Amino acid sequence: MPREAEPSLNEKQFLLQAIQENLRLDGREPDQYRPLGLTFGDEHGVADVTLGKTRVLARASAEVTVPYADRPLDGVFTIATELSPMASPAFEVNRPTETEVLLSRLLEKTVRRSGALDTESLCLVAGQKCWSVRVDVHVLSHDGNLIDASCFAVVAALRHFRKPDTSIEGGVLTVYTPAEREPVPLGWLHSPFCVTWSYFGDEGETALLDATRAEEQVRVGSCTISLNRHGEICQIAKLGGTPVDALMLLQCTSIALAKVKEISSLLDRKLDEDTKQRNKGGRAAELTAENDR
Amino acid sequence: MASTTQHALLSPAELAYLHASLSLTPPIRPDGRSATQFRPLAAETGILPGTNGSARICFADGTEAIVGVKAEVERTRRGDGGREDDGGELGGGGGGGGGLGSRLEGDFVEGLEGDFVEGLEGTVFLGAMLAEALLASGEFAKKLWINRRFHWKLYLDILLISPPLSYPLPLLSLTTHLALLATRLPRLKSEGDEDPFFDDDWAAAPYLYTRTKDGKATSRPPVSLLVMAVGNNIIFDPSKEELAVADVALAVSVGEETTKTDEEVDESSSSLGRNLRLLSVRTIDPPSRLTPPGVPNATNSAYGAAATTQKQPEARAAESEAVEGVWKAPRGGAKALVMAALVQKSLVRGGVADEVLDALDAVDLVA
Amino acid sequence: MPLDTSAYGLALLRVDGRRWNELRRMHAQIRTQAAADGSSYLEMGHTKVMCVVTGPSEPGPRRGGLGGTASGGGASSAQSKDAEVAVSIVVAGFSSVDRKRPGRGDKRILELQSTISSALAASLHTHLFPHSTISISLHVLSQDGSLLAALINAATLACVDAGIPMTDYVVACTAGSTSTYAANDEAADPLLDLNHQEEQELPGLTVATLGQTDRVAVLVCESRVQVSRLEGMLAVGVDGCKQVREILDRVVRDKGHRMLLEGTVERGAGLDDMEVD
Amino acid sequence: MAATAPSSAAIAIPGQLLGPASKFQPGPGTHIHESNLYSSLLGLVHVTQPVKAPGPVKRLNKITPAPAPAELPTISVSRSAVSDKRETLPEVGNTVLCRVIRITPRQAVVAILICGETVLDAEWQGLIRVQDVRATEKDRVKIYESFRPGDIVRAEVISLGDQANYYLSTSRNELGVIMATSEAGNTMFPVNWKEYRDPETGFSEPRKVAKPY
Amino acid sequence: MTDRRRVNGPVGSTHPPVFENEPEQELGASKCLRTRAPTVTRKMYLKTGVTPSASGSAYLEIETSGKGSVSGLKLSCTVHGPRSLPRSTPFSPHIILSTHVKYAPFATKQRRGYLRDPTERDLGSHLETALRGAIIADRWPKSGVDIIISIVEGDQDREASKSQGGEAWDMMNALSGCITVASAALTDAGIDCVDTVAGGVAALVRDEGDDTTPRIVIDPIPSEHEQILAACCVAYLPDRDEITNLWFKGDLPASDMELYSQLVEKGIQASRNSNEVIVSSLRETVG
Repeated sequence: MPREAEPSLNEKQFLLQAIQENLRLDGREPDQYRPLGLTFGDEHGVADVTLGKTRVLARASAEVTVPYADRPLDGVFTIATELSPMASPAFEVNRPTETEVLLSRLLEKTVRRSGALDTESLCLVAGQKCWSVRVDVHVLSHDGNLIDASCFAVVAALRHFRKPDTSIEGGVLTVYTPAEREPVPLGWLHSPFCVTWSYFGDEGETALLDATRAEEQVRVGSCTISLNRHGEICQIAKLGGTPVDALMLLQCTSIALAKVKEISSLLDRKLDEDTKQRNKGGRAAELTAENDR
Repeated sequence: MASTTQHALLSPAELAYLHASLSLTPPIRPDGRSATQFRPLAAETGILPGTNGSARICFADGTEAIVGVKAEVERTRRGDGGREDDGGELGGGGGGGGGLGSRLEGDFVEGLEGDFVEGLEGTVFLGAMLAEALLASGEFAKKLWINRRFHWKLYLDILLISPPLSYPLPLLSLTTHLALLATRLPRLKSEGDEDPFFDDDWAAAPYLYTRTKDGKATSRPPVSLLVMAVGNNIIFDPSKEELAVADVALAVSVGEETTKTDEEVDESSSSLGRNLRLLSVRTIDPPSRLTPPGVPNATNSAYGAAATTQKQPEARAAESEAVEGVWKAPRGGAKALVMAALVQKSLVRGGVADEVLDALDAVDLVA
Repeated sequence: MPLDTSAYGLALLRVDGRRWNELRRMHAQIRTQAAADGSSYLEMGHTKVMCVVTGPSEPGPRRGGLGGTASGGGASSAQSKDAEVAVSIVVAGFSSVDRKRPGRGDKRILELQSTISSALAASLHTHLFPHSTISISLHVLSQDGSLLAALINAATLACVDAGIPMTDYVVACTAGSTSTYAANDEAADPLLDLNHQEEQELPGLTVATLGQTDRVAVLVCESRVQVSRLEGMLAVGVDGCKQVREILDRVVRDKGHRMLLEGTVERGAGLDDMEVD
Repeated sequence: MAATAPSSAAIAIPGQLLGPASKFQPGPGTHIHESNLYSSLLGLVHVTQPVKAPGPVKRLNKITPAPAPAELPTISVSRSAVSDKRETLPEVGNTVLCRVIRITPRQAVVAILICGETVLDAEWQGLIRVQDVRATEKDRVKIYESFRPGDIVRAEVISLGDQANYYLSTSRNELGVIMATSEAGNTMFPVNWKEYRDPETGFSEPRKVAKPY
Repeated sequence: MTDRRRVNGPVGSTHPPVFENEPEQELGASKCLRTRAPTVTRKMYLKTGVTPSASGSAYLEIETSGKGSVSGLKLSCTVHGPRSLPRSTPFSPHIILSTHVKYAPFATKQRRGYLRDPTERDLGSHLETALRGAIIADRWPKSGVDIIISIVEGDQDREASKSQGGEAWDMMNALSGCITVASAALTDAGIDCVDTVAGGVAALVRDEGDDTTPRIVIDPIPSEHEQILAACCVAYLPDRDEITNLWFKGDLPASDMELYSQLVEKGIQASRNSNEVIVSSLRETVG
């Protein structure tokens, strides 16, 4: 099993010493994110997120399937994460590492269990037909803080996604192609985002946001808080590690809320821009087509 | 294989010593037991109120198992060729006379050497062995019959809590036995072939194995005993070390003749001992076949014997006759007479099987 | 089945008759199994778990299958200067109301394993046992809420029994809040130690702290809740952990005392003695 | 079944009695059970008479063990008549031919190709540790001056080794590299006990050279 | 666990066709009764060396009895090895035996999946016990041998319903065949054995009709009898007169040990018959 290269003792020492003196290698403030970039693909539902050197691609898709027998009124919603060796040599195909399991659990809890997507709206014919929405998360480059980047990518992809429009007439289900009817967005209830804190020091007294890979390797613990901009916690996961003072956790949560509001408005802006761009393109294309005629 | 997953790490000299002392008459066992003595055990039943029946057994050497029984109502498949009057099915084996829903938790990864598949193979073997004995007499399946359309499906989950310090069969079998004895199914209130509904009063729930007024079971599930032969001796309930020098090891499942009425119980159990029935016999692959052989002094170069240089590519490690006191892994099988003696000895009236059943009787049955 | 929260408002009693800050009956035993290096049995209400600890010992052959072990520690154990804490959880098929076929590689179980491993690794003095493994095997016999908390407590007890040096007990319990996230009433009361029904209906979290301190080793919240509600829940949870520590400490001391009386250990010899005095 | 002195070309099947252990020595393909020799393979029975008095006909260059107290004819069962497929395992004392797979400063990893006269079906891995390369000046041996990947080496099995590898040794004159390819890719010829030379480029490369027969 | 490497059939169980009996067979004749004498086994055909690529192989076919609807047992066995063990295996002074028994998906009335089910695993471990006693394991240190048996056609009456739990008893016949065919294949592969082990089955049956005292028959076919009370499968080394694997199943009173001994004795007899087939088949290959 290939292993991730450990930082050398010197590197470690240097990094920790710097953090203790409130310095980060890239000159950021403790609670500052790296530049967060988001581009949408040509297709609806493809989101490419960059966070410093970390890059995650999420793609949403939908197909019609049979709902689960125990939930006839709900659609199917799955998030599939794949950490390929492309992102880091420590990842292997077909063998989920601990990182991957924890990542997929976190996304699951943050996006799926918090009810961000209205799964009931995916139901077409109760107990017989429903939409199955699937988001595939591909980590293209891993330089720390996969969780926040992946979560952002998933939410962005889902909000950008358009599923084909359908209608039911007399028990006959029709799925329209994009040419026939404009695809429709998913039923979206709220947008949760993850904010991950990393703790350093013997008692976890230093907390940093958006740790890079090197920082992640020397941290003593981490806590991922998922919130939406309405101030609702969707999930908190501090899965072990060095114990951290309870008051500090509360502080972290309130800072996280501010960050989430920032991220949230960033996404809204990007979505708006994208819609405008598409509309412009769409109109222009139609116009040229008319002109040709 | 179950046996290969738990080698006792003994040197050839230790094996030879152990084999010699177990071959004496009477045999001298490392823990001082007599040949027919079981390990002391602590048992309790009804430990988990959330199950239909449960039991826990702890052997003195520290091995421990918990069995929980859960029952579910299942619709009997019709058109399966006259199954309707045949009664319940145990577990969900596809088709035939009912496979067993018994699952063995072969947890304790650190005990099961080798890869996971090997461990699985062992648990399948143990599970099949336990199921076979249960289903041997058609009686058991009949107990699970509700009506022509429904039957109980019984799940037995066996948890081996401790590392497998010894071949777990006797432990698992005894624990399963107790759990089944303590199992109660809700009392049926519906009649005929309608959808069944049951009495909510747990106190009124009858036992799966019916009991007399004073709480004695009139019939009981089978128990499987582990018997092995070394030299001329027959040894019961061998420890892992003892099993490592076994010439042959058998798992013998013994059931008790169902007694008809209450009076008969007292009479037969007091005077004659139990009416036992032989339900199944399986050969356990003795781990002794995989032990490293010793080197006699005569051919050991460390003790002055000249090392033989072999030029022929095919000259295998020289075949030699057995030398007294030097361990050699047994080859071949066992004589039919030895096998028969093992079975005979386990079934003899007032013998080990009786003792074990008596001991289990003494366990306070709470459900 | 919506929980009748109106009843709570009237009598301030929960479905099982407890007050808001009451723990369920907690019963624990250590040294339950002679063969193991350390073992424990713990009941929190109807949640029953068993734990067996083997080690610190030489690491066994790596198992091929996934999900067997979760490497421990916030710091990666790759250098193996520290002992690895390997946790495996077996959920018995009969543990819940409806029998479930236990599946291996269930991500929820893997997450639990990893959490417990990493929480204990931070408290255990793993640096004393380089190149070795501490295997913690947990068996869930019965589930009625607060599963993670029970597992952590049982694992801590078993590690104490195994005589593995640790900074302090890692103790855990759950806390919740009386109304769902939608209702934005500020009057919602925090609750301590949720059972299965409450866990399903109400927002809640699991807290594990290091002994009596306010330092939180594990904080897991899996339900939607107003951020303002967090502080109250956390405070109740941390307070509950302190109570749990008292109970666990009692169990250890009682057992140690009994062993002294029975003469199993001599006074002043062995690790158990330290806990007795 | 079989008589006490089976005829030489008799067919034996596993479990067939071949004769008493007091009259024969067990050879390959036989086993002893209760003082009798039985066949353990399917094949033809061969009885080899002992070499009569291996006296001082030729000078012994090696101390050989005293022959068994009473020289008995060796009885063996050979499979050669049954099939060409002969599975053999390398054994301690065998001379094997192998190909070097990779080298490290401590050892050379080889694949054993031929054991004695038999081409092996299965692939067995061997290890020539740095201390087993030659008999003298062991501490000066450098693996990369003795072997290179791709070389064909004649070696002797000295131990069954660990779980994966047989331990091999080339610490005799007639053992060592018997075929080598230069860096330029040409087959080289040996020039002395520690060099091979490329006939085209004329460069020599260091090797632990086997003394040609 | 689902099998994702193959294209599987539709989910859900499929039911084998159950045909109505032909009118004239309605009574009596629907049960095909045993016509062989109690001590006669069915004819079998054994050939070694059928798979050239394997180190050793054998094919075994057992005659169908009487009626066409009862299919005989068809087994093929390949032996691979001795070969080197994977690197992760610890050192072993012995040959490591691994046995795989697999029913072909179409071998039985109920379609079998591609993954081995518990029955097949159980058969595999029985087979391993039987063979481990026969081979001389210390001749081949550090090596492994794989014995793979595929049951091409199971021994099943297509018309018989699932009454009397026939499948459980069929397993014994299958095991006996597996042991015999694996023994021949092992010998063909040139792996040292102390003897040629062979399998045999005997059963205590109660027949339909007036005769209600149970009798012991060898090589039983479950569908030919009203009820099988007990059966045993024996793996037997004839030249050494030893048993390497004994599997008994049934319900016998403990007081009647004589019956049990007889049953085992008959099992040995059946196994001797199979052994003769192995021996003559092996001798042919050398000639």
